[in-house]
Amino acid sequence: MDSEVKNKIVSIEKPQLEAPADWQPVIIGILCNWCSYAGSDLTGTSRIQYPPNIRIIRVPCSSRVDPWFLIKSLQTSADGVLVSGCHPGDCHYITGNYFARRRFLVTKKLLNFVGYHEDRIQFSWVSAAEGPKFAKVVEKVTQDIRKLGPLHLNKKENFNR
Amino acid sequence: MKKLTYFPGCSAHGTSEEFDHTLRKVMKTLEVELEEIPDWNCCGATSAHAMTDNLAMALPMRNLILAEKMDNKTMGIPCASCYSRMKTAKYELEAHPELAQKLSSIVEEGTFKGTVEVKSMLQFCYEEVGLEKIKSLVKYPLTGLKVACYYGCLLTRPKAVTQFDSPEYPMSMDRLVEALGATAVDFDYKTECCGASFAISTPEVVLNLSGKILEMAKEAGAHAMVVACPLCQSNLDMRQPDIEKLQGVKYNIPVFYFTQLMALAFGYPVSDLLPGKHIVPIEPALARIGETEEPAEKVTKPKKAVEAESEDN
Amino acid sequence: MARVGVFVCFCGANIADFVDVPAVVEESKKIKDVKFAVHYKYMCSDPGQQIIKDAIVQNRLTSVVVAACSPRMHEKTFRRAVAEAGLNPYLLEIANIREHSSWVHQKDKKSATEKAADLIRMAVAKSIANEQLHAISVPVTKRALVIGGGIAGIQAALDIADAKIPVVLVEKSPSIGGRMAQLDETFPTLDCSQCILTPKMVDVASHPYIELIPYSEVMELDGFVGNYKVKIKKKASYVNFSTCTGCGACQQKCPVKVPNEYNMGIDKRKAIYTPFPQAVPNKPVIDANHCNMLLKGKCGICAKVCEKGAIDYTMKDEIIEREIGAVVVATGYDLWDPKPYEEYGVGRFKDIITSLEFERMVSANGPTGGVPVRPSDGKVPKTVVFIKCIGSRDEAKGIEYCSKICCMYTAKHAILLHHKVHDSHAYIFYMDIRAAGKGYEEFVKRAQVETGATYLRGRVSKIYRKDDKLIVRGEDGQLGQVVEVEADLVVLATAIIPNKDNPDLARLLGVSYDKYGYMSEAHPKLRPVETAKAGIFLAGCTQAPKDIPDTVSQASACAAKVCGLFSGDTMQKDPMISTVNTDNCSGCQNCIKVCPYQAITAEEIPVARGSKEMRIVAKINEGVCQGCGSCAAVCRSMAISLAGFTDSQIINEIVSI
Amino acid sequence: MDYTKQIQDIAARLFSEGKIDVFVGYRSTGYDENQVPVIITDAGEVDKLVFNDRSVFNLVNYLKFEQTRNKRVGIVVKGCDSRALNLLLTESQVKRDNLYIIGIACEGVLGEDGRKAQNCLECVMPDAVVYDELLGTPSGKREYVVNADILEIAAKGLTERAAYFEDVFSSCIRCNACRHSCPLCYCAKCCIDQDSSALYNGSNTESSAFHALMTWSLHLAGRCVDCRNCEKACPSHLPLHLLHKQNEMVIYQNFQGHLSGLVPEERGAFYKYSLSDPDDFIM
Amino acid sequence: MSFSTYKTDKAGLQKFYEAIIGACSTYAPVEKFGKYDYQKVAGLAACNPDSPIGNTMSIKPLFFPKSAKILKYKADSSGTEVSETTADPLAEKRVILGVKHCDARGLQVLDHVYKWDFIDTDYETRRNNTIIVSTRCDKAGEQCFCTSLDYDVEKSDAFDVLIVNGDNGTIYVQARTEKGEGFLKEHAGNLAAADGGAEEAMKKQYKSFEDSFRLKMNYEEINGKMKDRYESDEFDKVSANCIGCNTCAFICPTCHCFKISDERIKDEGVRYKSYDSCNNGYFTLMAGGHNPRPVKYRRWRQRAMHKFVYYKERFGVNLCVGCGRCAISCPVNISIFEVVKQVAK
Repeated sequence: MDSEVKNKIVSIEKPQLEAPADWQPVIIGILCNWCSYAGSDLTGTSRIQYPPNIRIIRVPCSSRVDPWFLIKSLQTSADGVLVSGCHPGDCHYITGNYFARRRFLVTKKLLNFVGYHEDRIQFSWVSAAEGPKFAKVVEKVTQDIRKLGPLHLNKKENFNR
Repeated sequence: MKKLTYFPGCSAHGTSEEFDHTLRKVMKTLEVELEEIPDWNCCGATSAHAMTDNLAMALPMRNLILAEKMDNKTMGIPCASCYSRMKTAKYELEAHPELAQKLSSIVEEGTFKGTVEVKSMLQFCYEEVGLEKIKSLVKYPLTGLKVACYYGCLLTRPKAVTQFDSPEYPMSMDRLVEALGATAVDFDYKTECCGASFAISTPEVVLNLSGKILEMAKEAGAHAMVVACPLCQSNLDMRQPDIEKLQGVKYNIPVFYFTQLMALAFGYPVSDLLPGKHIVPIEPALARIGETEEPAEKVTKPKKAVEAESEDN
Repeated sequence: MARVGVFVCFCGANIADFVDVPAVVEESKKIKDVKFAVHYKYMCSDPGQQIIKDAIVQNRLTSVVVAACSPRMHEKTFRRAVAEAGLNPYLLEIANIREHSSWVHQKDKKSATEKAADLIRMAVAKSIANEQLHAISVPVTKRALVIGGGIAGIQAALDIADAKIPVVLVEKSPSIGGRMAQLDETFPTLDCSQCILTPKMVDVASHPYIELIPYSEVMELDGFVGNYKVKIKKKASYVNFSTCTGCGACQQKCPVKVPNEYNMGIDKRKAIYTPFPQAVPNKPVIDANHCNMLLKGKCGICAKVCEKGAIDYTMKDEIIEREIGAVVVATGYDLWDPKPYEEYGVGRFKDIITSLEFERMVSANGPTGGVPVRPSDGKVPKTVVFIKCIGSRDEAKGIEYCSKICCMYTAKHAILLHHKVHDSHAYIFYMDIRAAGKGYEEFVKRAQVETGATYLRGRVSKIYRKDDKLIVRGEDGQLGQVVEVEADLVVLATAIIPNKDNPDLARLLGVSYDKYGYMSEAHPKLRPVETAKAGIFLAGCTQAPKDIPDTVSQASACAAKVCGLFSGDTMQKDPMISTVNTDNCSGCQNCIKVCPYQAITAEEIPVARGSKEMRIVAKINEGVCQGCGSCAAVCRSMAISLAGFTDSQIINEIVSI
Repeated sequence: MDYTKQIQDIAARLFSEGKIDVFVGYRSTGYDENQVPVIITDAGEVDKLVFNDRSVFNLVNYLKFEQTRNKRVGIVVKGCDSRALNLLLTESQVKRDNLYIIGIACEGVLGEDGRKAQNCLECVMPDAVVYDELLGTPSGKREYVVNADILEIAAKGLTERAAYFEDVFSSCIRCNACRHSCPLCYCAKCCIDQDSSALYNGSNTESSAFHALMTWSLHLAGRCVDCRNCEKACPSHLPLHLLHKQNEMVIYQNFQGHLSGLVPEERGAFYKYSLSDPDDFIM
Repeated sequence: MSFSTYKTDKAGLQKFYEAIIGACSTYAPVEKFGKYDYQKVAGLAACNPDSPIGNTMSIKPLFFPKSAKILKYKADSSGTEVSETTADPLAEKRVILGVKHCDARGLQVLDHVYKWDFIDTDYETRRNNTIIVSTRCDKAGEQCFCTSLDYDVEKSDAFDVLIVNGDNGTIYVQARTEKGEGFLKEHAGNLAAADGGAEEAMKKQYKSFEDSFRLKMNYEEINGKMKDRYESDEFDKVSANCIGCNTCAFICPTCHCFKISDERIKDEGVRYKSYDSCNNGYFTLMAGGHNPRPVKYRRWRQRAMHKFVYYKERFGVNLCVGCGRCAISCPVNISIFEVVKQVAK
């Protein structure tokens, strides 16, 4: 715990290379209230199982997601982030996800440019009816992050911030 | 001189020799050079896809790969079954790259790229040559000859795969023969099943189905039928005597390949149609050419109806 | 100093079986600021809520976290409970440990428990940043807009108007009545459609609380629930309704013949026309696409023959604006075009018609005076084949769904045919008979017994001509063999599809619609007439295929909803909307560009108190704002914050994992 | 290019005609060939003004300070500067009527190495796009070229990139010179200066540098005009343009070739959208 | 008392340095993005002790880092427990090579404030554990004016070891403090004792160095005048160009203002002490919302007066050491030298 906090917060200290054996990825999922969050609820109601690593944050719309939420997540607690919203055209707020989409693309590319693996931050459109899809998405994201290893410890792939 | 990759298929050397023969002549006139795929193999029709999916994919895949090695954008196939196999294979392989991946272990010739267009010869004439050009090359228009165009089950179906003409009531061949000067009768049975390879296992199926087709063709007042599929041709032509015996009626409807009519219209001698290959003599039908409207009570009525249709349609 | 209470729910076994609830409670107790943590079997139950209320009072809690099912489920319930204990309801946060943990990690209790603990930790962190919020009350314009003048629209309009609430009824065609006006008799009672419909139509026309705007379309809808502003385009009718007496002279004299939509194009109408005799309003309009005068500028006969001089060729489309509080959408249905059924020779054989065409033929005021005839030669058909599920339940050619009414009206047609042509015989090819409804099954039986119609279970594979007959070849599923019927006439029961304008209208109204074009209800079971957009309701086939009884009841349901919405002078609105901190706002106005509701405007304020110098800042109309947060996300200087989802709240959640 | 004379004359004229209260231009440092911005308030000082290929600073930055707020300002703008000015006008930070803009058809300025600056070589619009008076002969809009440096960085492996940027972010001393020298950073209160320490890292650590620079570059994404004021200002010589050019490239290539500030009234790329925006990166 | 002087040549000096780097943990200017910064070095190749003053950061960060952890805490319902931070990497025994005189002087100046009422132990240990080896510049930089201030650059004892380039490749190494004396004794292996000419040669070098200054001022006069210039409106003029960034303060070898901030995750956190600057608009913003220095000129007044008046009054030393870094790094080349000259006109 101690060393982790240090590694998470303090950039001066050099982190150890190896992930502890019992390491579990921490994934932050930011879901829009009307489609994806409802979709994730449906996943629950239909008892579809998926990996337990995701921690879900509810926002009204994917357009509420300011890129620095993602940056902050990767900086502090998360090994990866998933943002999910309504399918294009289905936004409960009509156009929200179109604006969000632009920000997401640029943010993803920029983070990758400065040394984050692309899979660290992923996006999906999951509708309120797509319970199974939500499970699949989480499945995939978790696998990807697991492959990449811990963000806050693994110097090889990323220096911690 | 336009170039076309050519896959004759097995029947071209046997039952449908006249198809292949006239096709080559016609193509010469149309200034299309046929480049036969070197070392082509069985398309996998009938038996293979009935038994193992992989083989049914691998066989046409090999042909496709060979075709891709030649630098023509299109591959023309006379036989409807071969065409169906190739087209289906292309469709499946493009839809499932992993399948192509898997099969590449069986097929050594290379990897499938999907760069070559697969077309039936009918489709090729209709789309790439074009009716205008065909019209322009007609020396002896086949006026007076009434034909029922019969497409069979594979040329236009399934739509998702073939992407050519209407699956249920196609018109391409009709328009083609019209271009040659003949009259295509309004024929409701153009895509019904002829019984296909049941000819071997349970012939009576074929006799019934093909019989119905001939009957409808006669109803529609056709002197002859036109096909684009060797199997249909043999079923309708070779089985005709048996059918007549079964139903106790005489049809005498010769069954042409569309290429034969083309050859004829382009001015090749009748001998080039290899009349010998036909069971039902073709001469009576050919004799109709040049005739003008003859009143045959039987056919006029529905024909009126047809005209009535075409007026307001 | 925050004092948070954590309340963890067993939800019976739903949570407790897969999450170690007591352990979670212990875990929560460790969190800084958590002053109270407890678990209970059913937190949503009255005793459960009581526990929360008591804890709030006894421990002077400053915010509450309930770890239970999804907030979409019980947030309101617990907010109420919190409020009853004297705490601001928006100081509640829900940790969704059921849908998001116990139900989805049933094989891994350890992880599920850890996750639940984390979710609570996040909720606690968020709740600390929660602010007290107070519901916003906005005034309501007590006028309803009904789009579509079919039976659904008519019923809704009448019910709302009877509650003394003004209604604006907009109808696209020159007359109200819709599809029902085209029907002859209606199942299962065989009472005459016109007879039961026309009185209602007249009521609409004469109702003091209904403003009927026929021959017009909705162009624009701005605003929000209770305060919409609608723009309606009234198409030029070229007839001055106030002077026109509806004598009909113009229609007799008009030289131009046009296929008659009302009769499915079986006969012709004039270029100046009333759709049908009982039309409401019963005034003619000129069809600008066919009128010689309007097209070529010569003719003008109608003007000559009109004694009242009601004809006015210079009339223009006009835009009408109305302020309304709620919308009922009742745009009805279209029929699916059976062209893809080429194997039936659709389009080639004249004697294949659709069931609505048949309906018109057998209708007393129909083009053939109530007698079905063959379009090809005008003969009265003896053998008629009805084919059901044309387009319905057909992924390959049509749509997947069942059109719901075909089984019934086909049975009706069999009966009508029998009534009109006694020596006729009906063959009905069907996939299943779906006769769920009061008196429906009996009705189908009656059709079978009374008319002796032959019901054949199976699909038709082919139709071809033999002489002047149509040979219908299909399968008799029961006998398991191919049958061929020599038919004089073939009637296709084509599928119901949504009005083709639905998607455009839906976009214009800002409600969602499904892949077919039906507008989507807010909840398939519990909110079947509401849309996700507050104040917009759905009636009839706009939402899904329906028969008349269902349509009428749904229309009345809409009316009830509208009346409920208008029951008060003001409306309570969720306070989770954006607010601007003008100190931080630099007035770049980019937020205005991303707001989907035009809820943000620029206003000028003094740079400092009392200063002459002005600067621009953003201003949010709290009535219009729906709380999507787009503005908050694009505001670089963080001047805009979205109540309930502020940056601090979200960041607290992030850093607390 | 040397417009010293013309600019001095214009400035003098404007003062004499009483058209302006202040004039923002360049003056020489006096001890070397470099120049610094100068804010002149009366005609007497116009002879200080110079303009040549050493006039690197983006003067538009000065439109956000007290000296110019709500005053009538005369200002000199090169191509890139004018694009920034365009955005300020669109985002209603300055009133057009208050400005007398001397546009320059720029031939490129010199970098510290005395050779033509990189951003000038890659410049898409050397001519001022908004002005009252244009000096020099316009050479017109140019093809967009992807910045060589970002291609080079992108070509590196992820690990290398990470290491490289670790250097960058750890060398940042968080003096905010980049922010203050950016003409488009005019916010009343920058997000970096928000009170709540939970929101932003108040420290000067590498992590706060990362956070600040990333957020900053995203706030400028689709707005940055590549004048490189920030880079010139940075006391640690950090290659800040990398971040901006990366965003610029992504935006240009994916959002209908958006380039900031070329068209009046056109806002940043994040304040509009197109149905055809890329969607393939989303599951 | 006088300290011993050694002499050597380029190669000798190299060996001298190498020896030091080999023996002790050593910091020296290392080039990064074309800018020199003092970092721990493993070999001479990696660094350049003769880095030009023009683009070398000061050594302040080695004693007062831009962001230093001061404590770590854990806060849960059981209460808040504060734990010491991990060992201070700067507390080790170390040598700094290639230090500029002005930087060294900077520390001397800072010592006053750090050893004043409250003793900053972190700073003190770092200071005591450090040997400063300073090379005297041969030529002044564009913005340098150390010689015109209130300290004797030639005789300065702000550093422990002085290195001077004499004529024709001779290099003199001289101890300036007890610490330095002892240190040289240990590492003089590659050096020879200097002959009588040393003093002369070093004077000569200083002379030419002194003559190379572009900027010169009369400190007493300036200092005297500045005292009653508080209300001068010159401040407004001189600060006109200022864009309000914190660069000058952050790279200044003597600026020592700081802010305290926390970073936390879950229930644990770290508290930092980080640079802050009086040029920052929020620097004097009070909880109540009042800000005594809302505008640039007031901040500049504070800066100039603090450097040239207040500090002198309180501690008897000038807070500016004349390194000219602020002028070099300033995005718009504002020079404290020009400012005070202007104001004290």
